[in-house]
Amino acid sequence: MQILSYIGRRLIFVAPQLVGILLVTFLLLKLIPGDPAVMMLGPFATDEGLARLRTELGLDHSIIKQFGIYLWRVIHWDLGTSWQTTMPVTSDLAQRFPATLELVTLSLLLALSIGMPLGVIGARSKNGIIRKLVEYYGLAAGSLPDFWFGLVLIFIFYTILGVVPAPLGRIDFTIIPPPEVTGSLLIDSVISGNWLALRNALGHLILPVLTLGLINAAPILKMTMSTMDRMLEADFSRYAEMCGLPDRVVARKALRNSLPSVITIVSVLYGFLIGGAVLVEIVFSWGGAGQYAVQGVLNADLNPVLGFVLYSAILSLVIYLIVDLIYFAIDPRTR
Amino acid sequence: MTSQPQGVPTLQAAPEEAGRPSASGSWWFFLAVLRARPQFALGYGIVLLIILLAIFAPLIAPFDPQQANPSAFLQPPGWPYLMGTDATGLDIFSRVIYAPRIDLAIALAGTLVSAVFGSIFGSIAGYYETKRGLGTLVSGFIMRSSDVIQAFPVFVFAIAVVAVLGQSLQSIILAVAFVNAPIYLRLMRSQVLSVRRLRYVEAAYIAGTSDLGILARHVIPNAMAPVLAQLSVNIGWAILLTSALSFIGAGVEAPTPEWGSMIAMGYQNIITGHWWPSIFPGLALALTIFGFSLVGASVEVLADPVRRGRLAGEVRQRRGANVAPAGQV
Amino acid sequence: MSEAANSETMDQTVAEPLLECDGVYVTFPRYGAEEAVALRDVSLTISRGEVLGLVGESGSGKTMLARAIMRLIPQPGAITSGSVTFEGTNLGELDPEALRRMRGRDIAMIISNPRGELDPLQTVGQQIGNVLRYHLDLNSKDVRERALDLLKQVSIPDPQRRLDAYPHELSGGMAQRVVIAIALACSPRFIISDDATSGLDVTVQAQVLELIRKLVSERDTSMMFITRDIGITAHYCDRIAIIYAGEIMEVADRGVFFDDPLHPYTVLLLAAFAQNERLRRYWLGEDKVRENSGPSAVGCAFQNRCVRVQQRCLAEHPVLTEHRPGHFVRCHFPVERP
Amino acid sequence: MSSFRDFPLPNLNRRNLLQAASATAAATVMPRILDIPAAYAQAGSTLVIAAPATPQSLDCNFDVSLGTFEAIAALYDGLLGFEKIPDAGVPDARREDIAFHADKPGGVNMVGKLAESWELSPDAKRVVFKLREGVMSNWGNELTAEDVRWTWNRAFELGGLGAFYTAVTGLKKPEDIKVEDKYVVSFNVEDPNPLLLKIHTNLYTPVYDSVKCKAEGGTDDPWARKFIENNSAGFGPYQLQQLVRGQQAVFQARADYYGGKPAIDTVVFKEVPTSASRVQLLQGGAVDIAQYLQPLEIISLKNVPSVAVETVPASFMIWIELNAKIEPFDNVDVRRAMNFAFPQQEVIKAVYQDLASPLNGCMPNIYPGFSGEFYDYEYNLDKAKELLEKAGHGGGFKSTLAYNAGDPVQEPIAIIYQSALRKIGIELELKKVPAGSFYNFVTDRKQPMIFYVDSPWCPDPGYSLTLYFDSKSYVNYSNYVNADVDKLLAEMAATADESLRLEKAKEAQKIIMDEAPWTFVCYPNYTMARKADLKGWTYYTSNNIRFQDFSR
Repeated sequence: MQILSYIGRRLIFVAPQLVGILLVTFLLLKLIPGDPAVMMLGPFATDEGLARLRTELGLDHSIIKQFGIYLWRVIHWDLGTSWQTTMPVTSDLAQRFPATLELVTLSLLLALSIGMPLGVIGARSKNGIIRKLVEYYGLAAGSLPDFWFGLVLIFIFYTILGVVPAPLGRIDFTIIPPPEVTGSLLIDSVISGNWLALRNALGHLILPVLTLGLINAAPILKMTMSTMDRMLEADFSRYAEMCGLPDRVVARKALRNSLPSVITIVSVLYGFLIGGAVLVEIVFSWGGAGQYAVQGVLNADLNPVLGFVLYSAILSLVIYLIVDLIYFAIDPRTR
Repeated sequence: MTSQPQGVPTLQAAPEEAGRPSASGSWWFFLAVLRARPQFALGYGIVLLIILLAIFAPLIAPFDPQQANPSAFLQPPGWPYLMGTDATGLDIFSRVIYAPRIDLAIALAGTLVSAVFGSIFGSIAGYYETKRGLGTLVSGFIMRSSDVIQAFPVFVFAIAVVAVLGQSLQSIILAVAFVNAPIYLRLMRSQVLSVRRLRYVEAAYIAGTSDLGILARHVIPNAMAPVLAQLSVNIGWAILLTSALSFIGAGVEAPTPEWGSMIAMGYQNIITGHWWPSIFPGLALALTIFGFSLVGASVEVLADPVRRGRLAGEVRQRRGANVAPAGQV
Repeated sequence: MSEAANSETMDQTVAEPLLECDGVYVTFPRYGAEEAVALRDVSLTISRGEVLGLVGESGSGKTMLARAIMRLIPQPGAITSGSVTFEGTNLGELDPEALRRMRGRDIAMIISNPRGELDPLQTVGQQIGNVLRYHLDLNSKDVRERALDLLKQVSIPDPQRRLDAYPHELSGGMAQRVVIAIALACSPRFIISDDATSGLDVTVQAQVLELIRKLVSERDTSMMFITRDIGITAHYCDRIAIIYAGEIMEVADRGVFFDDPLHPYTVLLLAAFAQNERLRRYWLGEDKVRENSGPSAVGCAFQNRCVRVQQRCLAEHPVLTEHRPGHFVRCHFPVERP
Repeated sequence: MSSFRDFPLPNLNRRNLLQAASATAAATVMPRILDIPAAYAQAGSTLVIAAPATPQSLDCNFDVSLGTFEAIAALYDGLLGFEKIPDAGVPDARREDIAFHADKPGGVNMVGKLAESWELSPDAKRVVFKLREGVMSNWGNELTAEDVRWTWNRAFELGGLGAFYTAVTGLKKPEDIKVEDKYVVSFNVEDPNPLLLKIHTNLYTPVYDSVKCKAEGGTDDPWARKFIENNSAGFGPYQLQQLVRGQQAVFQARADYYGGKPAIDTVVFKEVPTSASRVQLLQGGAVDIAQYLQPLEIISLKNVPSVAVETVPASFMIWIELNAKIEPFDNVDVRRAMNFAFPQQEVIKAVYQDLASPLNGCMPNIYPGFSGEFYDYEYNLDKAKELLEKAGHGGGFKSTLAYNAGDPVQEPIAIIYQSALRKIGIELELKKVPAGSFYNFVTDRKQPMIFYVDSPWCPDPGYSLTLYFDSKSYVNYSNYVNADVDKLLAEMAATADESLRLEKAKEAQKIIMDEAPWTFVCYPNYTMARKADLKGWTYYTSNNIRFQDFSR
């Protein structure tokens, strides 16, 4: 019940924020030079054609009214059309968002499975050489520009060693992708039992996931280590030691108590990577949502950007809700 | 409990007490810290090197970083092209050492602008947070705006800023500043909120000092330290953002030597085996960010009284009791 | 002060020493100055079934002594000299694993402020169970039964439900009982109660103390009862030790201790504790309390606060001597009373 | 829209290409690659093409997308085509015979496609086509003269590109196209027109199935715009099976094609925006043809045994517009100096890996009437300096060069040019324009210098020169004005006397080359990168693939 009221409160705050985000994006993008009508019609546009299209697009209204119209459409889940792809933004995003989500989710899972154990190991071996190594890993990985690191991985594992598929999207051309259910190639392949597609999609995921995973392990590692440090010094850990509990049990307790911080940093990273993975998406021709949005900004294609911002805002909202639910699950004090 | 003996300092606390660095000899202390923490020394070394390279690039660079020599395109690393040449025959090495001029300048300027404006708005928001009437409105508006900025996908937002303002140095700086400002805003606000509760600030308020006077004289100077610490941590990330913007084509324009745009220019060649045009600038970029994050880590430690204390203790311990002037602690 | 410890003869009520601290020093390295001494020359003996009260103000080293016995000195401190012997075993010679197995099973600790020290994310049952599982290798069904049984023993109302409660759902007194249950879980031979009741209401405090005493005497367990409240020791302890600035200042059986304290600090403590003006005057005599100030590193640690301080106290460090049989004191000029 | 000179012309360099050819900045949206039906996979009669873009619209009256070219060529046929001859450089390849043949009607060596025979009146004011009989559309309707009339009426009514073709041939009104018989149609103009016949070889003058179009369009949409945008009604060798924009188009060979069923049954035309990706796909054997590759990639493919890479001289040209309305390019000497300062040879070597030839003229060098002898801008900085001084810019000046972020060759060329110009005191600022908005920058004519890539589709000197240098041409993006040139071009347009035209063309080229409205960069080659076992490639001046040519 507490959860429900909490979620309700949260949602009340979210609606105005969403409108605010949309408004800022809208105004910002309106300021970008470039007339969408001209771009859509291309070189053969006639003046009448342009005028007609501007009317169709509502470009002849005042900005406020345009925004009102936009909001009205958003409420009806009509995010307009991208002039670049000539497709409705909703269907474009329905294709691209799962691609980004799959990449980001797997990368963060990898980052977690690297960062958390290393953080725990680092925290447990205080002042040891292992801790030094772990600290250096955190600093070094945190310093790598992901787009460059991706290139290095491509160069090593594709160009030189040839052990991974070409960095060209999510699945080979020759492979028939599974019918779309969730949009995640992995899940869809499993659902349809298409193991060939599954293997192939996994192959394509290796490098981008490795790129993002290894780099984003750094913040997770740092957060885990510093929180573990605190938790291992906390009263309950001292008490557990006094009770003669084995070190690993003490560490496990400390880890459990560190989880909220770790989950928080993961959720922050998640929100960041939805748009921030765009560089890696470009390097691997991933065709994700970030790429779509950036292309929209660069080409004055308003609707994809607005759609993307809206999607990621909603996604962040969902993530934060999930995080809260996890908090509820692991910390009895919140119940 | 009826009565308890009081006023005895705890022995457990003693070691930390002892670790307070002396006000004198802070330079000596800094050097000692570098000796005790070689990674910090490494960080300062890298940053210093990069800065020196940027300053003396014209003296060091064997070639003009923007003078294409198409008859020597895509030369592999060797002599005289230490890091090879790119597709237009630009010397990679010269460009790599020229690049920090622009990267550092943008990152520094962007971070400073965001720190200044973020701090100003943060102070205002923090100061008026507890006031009634217009104050709450102002502070609420500032915080909500910052929420909105933070809710944006950072990267898309930065590109949009550049797209709106047109591609120029100023707009990249502004983009960097824009996405970073909320960090300082929140930091400053929380600092101001905590400083405000200090007694002497309350006293000044009661004494009738004006709002602005209190902010300027008492609150801001006190809250500045963590902002400065954040600044050094932030620069590495600002460099990363700058180069990422350039990589995507929304940043520094070719052929201005800049790491991100160099990586982008060389990126298509990687698949045909010409790795050097993009690997070397990336390496320099990573090294620089690494250096700055080490410096940032050291500043974080030095700005935190508790951690600085521990470090100081360690430093003195290493130095050995016999070297320490008697009675220093 | 091995001499003092060695010469301490066993009380007639006590058969053999269970735990023996012999000249224990715990020091923390300090920088640019001499190391900080947290415990100095601590020698104590605790016999089977005995309850020793250890009294001192905050920071005097009470908790440090408990941790020294458990061999859990916080970094970067260390036991730099002396030994702790438990049932004839020098704990310093045990490997970490053996020490760990000893903690909680043979030597248990009852802590203060248990709500802050219990793991907030585990239920009472799990936390009791942990100790049972890792020390007694019980399976989970037995663990639950035993835990329930323990909760009953510490008289927790509605134990079945409390078993699945989280620490934050417990009242202070209940949490204290849980900690006692944990301490008792493996039937240890020795329990250290570290200021166990300081956070409780006075009525609850009395109940808990009574409980501890009952449980301890039922099991013939020895105990070190650490407290800041000298009054409590009068009721619950067989013998009382006073610690100040990491040094044992006075040790005596309960009766002797209260009737005839020898150390000026003990006198000061008793005076501070006393409500009774007549008693106060009796203990304090005509002496006046000097301004509070910290312990001294040279000479007698108590010199700065001592009403009876003399030249010798400033220069010469006093040793713990057996002033009367079974009554040790560390003072050049013990309080003599007619 | 009265005069053809006001019309934009088909030019390659439109937004789709710009978006698509990108490697870095404009790495657009690589969509999910979907739905290659299992049956297609590597079957002998299937052709998989990795293209930069799928067709935007299938209506060639409005769309000049890259993919649209291929689609139009597959779905429709025109009345005429050039005769094909073996390519001089590439043994297996063929190309159109676009040379001037004095003995042929209109001086052109043509074959009939939908037209069985044709007759050009001696005064070049009327041409009569006799259509093939029994030619069926993909909807089963027989080709008639009415289809031709309807098609050209549509052009008149809708404007757009069709209107350009009517204007360029001197057709003034729908009635100028007359149905003479069920299978005979005539085109009639008032003044002699040299293109009256040639225009029917153009890729973008196909014939529609008017019966189907009328049926689909009804009264709301009499010219069936909606239908033709997404579907086809023509007499070409293929029919459309599927079009998912941004992903793929699938074409199915027509068994009832009048020229016989094509060898390749199914063509899968996939969008793969980055050229590096297309290379990889071809190398890995996943596709049969990779279109539009970068020079270094082409070189790297030459070592792959399973791949055949051939490059042939093409009608492409790349140049830099020197805007004559913006100082200092209003000065002929400055423009000449700009050419002397352009390291053409080095650019061709470094950027194009020699897969291009110097742009030594102002129209495609493979077209009839081309004169290469007027180019005298060998890289010479002294001469450039001299000219600058003469023009009063001895101290140099500052200017801006805009280039397309989506075209990977333009940035390196710009950098090399910038470096060269710096040596004579000219400070060039480079302006990277996102692919999507590049075309706007070009048509704005507000940039002092901007890159342009184009290919005039009609292998005719008058057509080509008029496009870029007639002062009233829409595509004259350099704002070049020369009364003499205008006059010569007008004279060329008004006569069908080919030798006279060629003479005037030469004269015009001399003036233009001398006045240097552009910085002349190069003629990039057209490259066909395909699986080694794929035969039948033919080069077309429209620079596109026609699926029906291929076989294994």
